[in-house]
Amino acid sequence: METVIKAQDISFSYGGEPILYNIGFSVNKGDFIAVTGANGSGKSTLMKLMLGEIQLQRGNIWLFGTEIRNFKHWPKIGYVPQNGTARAGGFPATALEIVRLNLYSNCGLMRFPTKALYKNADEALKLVGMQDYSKRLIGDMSGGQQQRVMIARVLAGEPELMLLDEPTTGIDAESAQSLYMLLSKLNRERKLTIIMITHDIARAADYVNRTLCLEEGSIVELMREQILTEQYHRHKHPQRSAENNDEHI
Amino acid sequence: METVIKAQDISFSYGGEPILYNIGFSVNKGDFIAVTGANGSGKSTLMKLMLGEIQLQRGNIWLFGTEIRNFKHWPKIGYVPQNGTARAGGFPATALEIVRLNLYSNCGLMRFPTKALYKNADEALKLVGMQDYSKRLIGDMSGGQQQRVMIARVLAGEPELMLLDEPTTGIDAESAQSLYMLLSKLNRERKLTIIMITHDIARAADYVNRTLCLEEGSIVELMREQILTEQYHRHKHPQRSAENNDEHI
Amino acid sequence: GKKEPAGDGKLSVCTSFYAMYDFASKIGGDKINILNMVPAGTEPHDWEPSASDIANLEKADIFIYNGIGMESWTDKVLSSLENKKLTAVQASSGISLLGGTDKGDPHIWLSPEKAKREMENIKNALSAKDPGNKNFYEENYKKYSAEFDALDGEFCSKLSPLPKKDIVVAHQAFGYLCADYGLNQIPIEGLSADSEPNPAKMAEIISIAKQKKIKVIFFEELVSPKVSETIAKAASAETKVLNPLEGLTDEQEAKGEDYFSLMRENLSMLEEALS
Amino acid sequence: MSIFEFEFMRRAFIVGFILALIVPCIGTIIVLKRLSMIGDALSHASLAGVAAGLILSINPVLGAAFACILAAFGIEAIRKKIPKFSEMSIAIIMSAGIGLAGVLSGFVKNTANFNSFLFGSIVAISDFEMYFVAGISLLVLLSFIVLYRELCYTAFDELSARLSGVPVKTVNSIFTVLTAVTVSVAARTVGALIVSSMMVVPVACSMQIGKSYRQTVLYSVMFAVIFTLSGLFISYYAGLKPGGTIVLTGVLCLLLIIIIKKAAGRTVRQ
Amino acid sequence: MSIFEFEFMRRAFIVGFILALIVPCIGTIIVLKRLSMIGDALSHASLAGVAAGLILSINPVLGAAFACILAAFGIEAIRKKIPKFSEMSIAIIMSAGIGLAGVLSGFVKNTANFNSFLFGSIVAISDFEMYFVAGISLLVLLSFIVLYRELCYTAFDELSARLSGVPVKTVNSIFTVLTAVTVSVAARTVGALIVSSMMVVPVACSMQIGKSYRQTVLYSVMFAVIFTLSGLFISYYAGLKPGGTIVLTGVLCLLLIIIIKKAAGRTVRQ
Ligand SMILES: Nc1ncnc2c1ncn2[C@@H]1O[C@H](COP(=O)(O)OP(=O)(O)OP(=O)(O)O)[C@@H](O)[C@H]1O
Ligand SMILES: Nc1ncnc2c1ncn2[C@@H]1O[C@H](COP(=O)(O)OP(=O)(O)OP(=O)(O)O)[C@@H](O)[C@H]1O
Ligand SMILES: [Mg+2]
Ligand SMILES: [Mg+2]
Ligand SMILES: [Zn+2]
Repeated sequence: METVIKAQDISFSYGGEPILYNIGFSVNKGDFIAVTGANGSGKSTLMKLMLGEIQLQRGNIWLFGTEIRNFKHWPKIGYVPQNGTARAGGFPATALEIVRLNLYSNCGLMRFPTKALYKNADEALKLVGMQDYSKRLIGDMSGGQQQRVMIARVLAGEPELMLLDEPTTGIDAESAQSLYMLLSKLNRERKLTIIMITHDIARAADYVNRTLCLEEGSIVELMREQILTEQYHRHKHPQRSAENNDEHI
Repeated sequence: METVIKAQDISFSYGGEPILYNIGFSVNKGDFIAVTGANGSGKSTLMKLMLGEIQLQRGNIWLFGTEIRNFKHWPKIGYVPQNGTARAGGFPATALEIVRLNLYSNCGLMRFPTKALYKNADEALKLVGMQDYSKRLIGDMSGGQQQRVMIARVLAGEPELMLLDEPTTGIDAESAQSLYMLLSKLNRERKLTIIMITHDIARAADYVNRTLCLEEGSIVELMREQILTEQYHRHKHPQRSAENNDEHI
Repeated sequence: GKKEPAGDGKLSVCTSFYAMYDFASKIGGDKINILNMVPAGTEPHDWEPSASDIANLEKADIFIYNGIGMESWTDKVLSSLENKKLTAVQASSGISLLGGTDKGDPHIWLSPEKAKREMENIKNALSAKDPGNKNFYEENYKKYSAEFDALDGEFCSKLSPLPKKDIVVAHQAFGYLCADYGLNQIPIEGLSADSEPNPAKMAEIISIAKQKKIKVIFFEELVSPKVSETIAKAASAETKVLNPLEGLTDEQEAKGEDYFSLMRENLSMLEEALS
Repeated sequence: MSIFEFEFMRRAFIVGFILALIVPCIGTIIVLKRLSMIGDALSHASLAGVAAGLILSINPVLGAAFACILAAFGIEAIRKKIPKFSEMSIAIIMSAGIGLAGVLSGFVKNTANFNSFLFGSIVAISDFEMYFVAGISLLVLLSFIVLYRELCYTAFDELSARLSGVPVKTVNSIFTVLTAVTVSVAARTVGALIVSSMMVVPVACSMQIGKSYRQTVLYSVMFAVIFTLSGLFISYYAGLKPGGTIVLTGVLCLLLIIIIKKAAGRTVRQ
Repeated sequence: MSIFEFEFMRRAFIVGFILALIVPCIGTIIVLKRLSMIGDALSHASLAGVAAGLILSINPVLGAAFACILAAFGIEAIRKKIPKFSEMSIAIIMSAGIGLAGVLSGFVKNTANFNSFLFGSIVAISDFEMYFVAGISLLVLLSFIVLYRELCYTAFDELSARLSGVPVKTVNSIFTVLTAVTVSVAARTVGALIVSSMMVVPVACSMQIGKSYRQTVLYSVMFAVIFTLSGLFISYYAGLKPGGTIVLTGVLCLLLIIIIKKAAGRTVRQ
């Protein structure tokens, strides 16, 4: 089986404070993985490391078999950042223009997208249910609409690996459901590999084939049963929860 | 019963395109209300209208019995915006400093917060489980941590009415649970009135006493049974859902 | 032709700044139409021409300027003109410069003797362009060349007996004048008038002024007197105007002042300062 | 007397028109990268180049162009360090530039007139300059069209652009050079005032009414052309200074648009 | 020969020190509101006031101060219209200011030397100016301390500030006036270069190491004091121009901090 990502012994700290410690895992082609963990456990940090957005401090990552520092085929990867719509605010571009930007992955430097590629962009907007808003400025949209455009943007690039950092943020229940179904379908039919950070593992569990959880700098694989006992954390750390209960309320 | 908000015949459109149409409702002291609705249905717009952040075009709103255009007691209202952490990014202030800013509501112009008030800020951070991060710069926090600080900020001001626009965005499952419990407790014990926009009505239903839904410019009150049939939308619009299914997948 | 001939057949002359204007109008008298480009009261070191100035140049026969970097815009403007009949006259040409390079000190007109040479250059240019009035120009030149000699004589006789030889000036404009009469200028600022003084140099000037008992710190009317005042105060001196004739103020223009009257005023200022 | 009677006015119209085509293109990206004041900063910073040129007896205009490019890369480098406040990088490089110019000018024997090396006037453009501006503009315009998507994507989000295969560093470098070259050439020809405001004012106007990125770019070019040509007309017939008139035409137009928009009752974007 | 032997140097140290206390306070808020270039814009815009003053035979310095305040309110007004790109408002007002100055100067009989009347030098400060600066600075410092929380909250988020009872409009107006007054007084006394860079460079330094808002403010004041005093020393003993030296000291220090931070292996904030 082809290995899409392999991480070995990664450690990372922000200015002395350790966040990730000796983490290793591997992702195969066709995997649909949910990553979960408490706020501040390092999920986004881990994803940024996989994107080369922050420099590795220890250990190594291989993307599609290539060491990350030599990796060049970034267009194979689609990324939807957490709070990614923040920057979009005042940018004077329509939803369609923003989605079309990512066609770059398919045609590359100095070659212009073909008609067929342009259809890709329309398709992507349709997939997230935003076809009626394609001519609207991104800044004139509601929070959930912006997030859906950001997802469409990545879909239009037809990546082989998608990294999604809390993609359902701000998306209404019905559309979130459709998004999960869409991802699941792409995963099944096109063998798209997906890694998705989410806090909603109960729901994600229906679609993903693996669930990873970050805890105190380490990564653990959750079994399906563990997730289905919904309030997983409560059961696992009864004391901490009790403490929390006292403090929080 | 004291009426906290009364809205009558509000209509609103962005540049000709109608968003809200003839909306009226009233909120009593001690209500805990969830507002839901599809992306782009106008939830955030409605909330901004109640805050005087965008100008009313038709109809009127009364806050604590005063017409909104004459309303002055804004410190009675606490607001956590959608994507509110976007602006926080580079601001060089610690979590505690940001929470303390809102003590302004309690002491006002040119008077400095007392020791007791400062304790309020510490308390608020504790309530959202961020006491260990009080000295950290807001820009150096994870997305969920930032969101929790934003909520603490509003809590520190001890408002009588809280308006929350998707407050659990990016917050991990366990903390979201605590947040709901906290809000519910404040609602019960201090008679705090809460209006919360959320897409997660299934969970919210356990805590709120009313659920409003925005649909095609109108507001409808959902009954408890409707919510508990979880996939409410599916049942209500069988055709639309079917269509969506075709398109989305 | 596209260009309307000057209605009265007179030579049309443009000059860059005040000193050039004064010299050219003294030579040309009523035989020429003369136009000064840098307006009264403007410090010429950072002036720039507008559309109507350039339109005037397009229609002029002669353009008179001092050169040596005094009017830094001339190269650019002259190369952009299409006026084929225009003669550009650099009044300083042929005059030996301080430092000997062509990038030296442009303030030639402040030496009466060298100013006379500039006027001669102007006269030659006018005569060449308008031979019909050659005699008129020659006459005028003769008259004013005598005045220049007289002025030179006055400077010599009045300044040479004075005991002090050092003057503190706002910007380095008086090199030629000082060279002629054995004076020594201590400039607060460089050749152009708009830079910021350096504190070490200010301290040095103050020390020299104290040591040499300098009574007057000179400033210019077109530049802020703050620095001069600061130095004057520290050296217990007073401030007086020493005019570099780079431009006139409105009042001076209204009073009908010209090169000679202003230079004589400068002379009396110098006498007071050096005695 | 007709306005086109004089070669220098015809030239002003031609060069003004050419620059009105390219400066707002650069300007749109500049504004979206939050570097609005870059025109002003670069033209001031190149004073340091003039001073250095005079000290080292290099052609000061070359010195200025060199300093301009250096300053532009300096801004780009500092911007990376303070990504949340990219406009700070401009203030820093501008300070550094003027500061250096001030200190260096102390060593220049003949300061002559600093500014004159730098600032041109739109009504005094030589043959050589006209062809030079036309050549550079063609280059800039071509680069802008070829890199249209790359520039837009990079301005929108550098990380996403990199992931989709845009060579972000190269694009940024090319754009930095284009900006510096445009500013230094245009400042020397038509004056720094016109360049730095043509980068922002037409873009501000078009952002008020543009309904897409493409429209924003096109309208900004259209506005720039209108401002330049009508400014030149007005300045000639009313006897005003051309640079100031062009800029004021633009600012007044912006005010008008804002007032009309407000009157039309449209709510302001949050 | 000792540096303090001369009254003008003593004065430069006193006035420099006072301004180093207040300018970075204003500067911190300015930077957080993304208006870093406001110092430069205001001092340029006040040229229009000088020109207008000369035309209307009003004292040009008064005219400049008035124009400065007007320009600051202009920036504030436009900022509201383009909240997502607040730094654009600076470029627009700056263009308008210089453009207006250019056009108006065409009508001024006696332009004298614009710049020299507007811009002072730190080594040539009169008695009156020293006391004036001290007075204004006291006023600004007091306002800054009294409005410490209000200013911080307004810079952080205007809507939240309003909801928590901060009179945002009043605070913004007061701050606008404080900024304009500081810039115009300081530019006339110690030069625009020093003011506009003291607003940004020390803040940039302190943002690199500050671990809270309070620290950011305090460090920026500390940096400003260090830059000013050491800059004056260096300029005196090395025979350099004081304004440029002070600013360059600051910029070099910033570079040093950035390099050290990078060397210390700390990753940059995203
Ligand atoms: N500034 C604006 N100009 C024009 N249209 C706008 C503007 N802001 C929002 N809209 C449109 O108004 C509608 C309502 O937006 P609003 O933000 O109130 O939705 P919402 O219910 O909060 O959605 P979400 O769940 O995605 O946050 C959307 O269709 C949006 O596209
Ligand atoms: N630039 C930074 N400097 C210092 N610490 C940081 C920085 N960014 C993040 N951190 C800290 O590192 C930890 C991990 O952050 P990260 O964003 O990876 O968390 P996360 O798992 O994505 O959380 P969330 O669910 O809230 O998004 C947090 O404790 C956070 O405070
Ligand atoms: Mg995260
Ligand atoms: Mg919303
Ligand atoms: Zn001179």
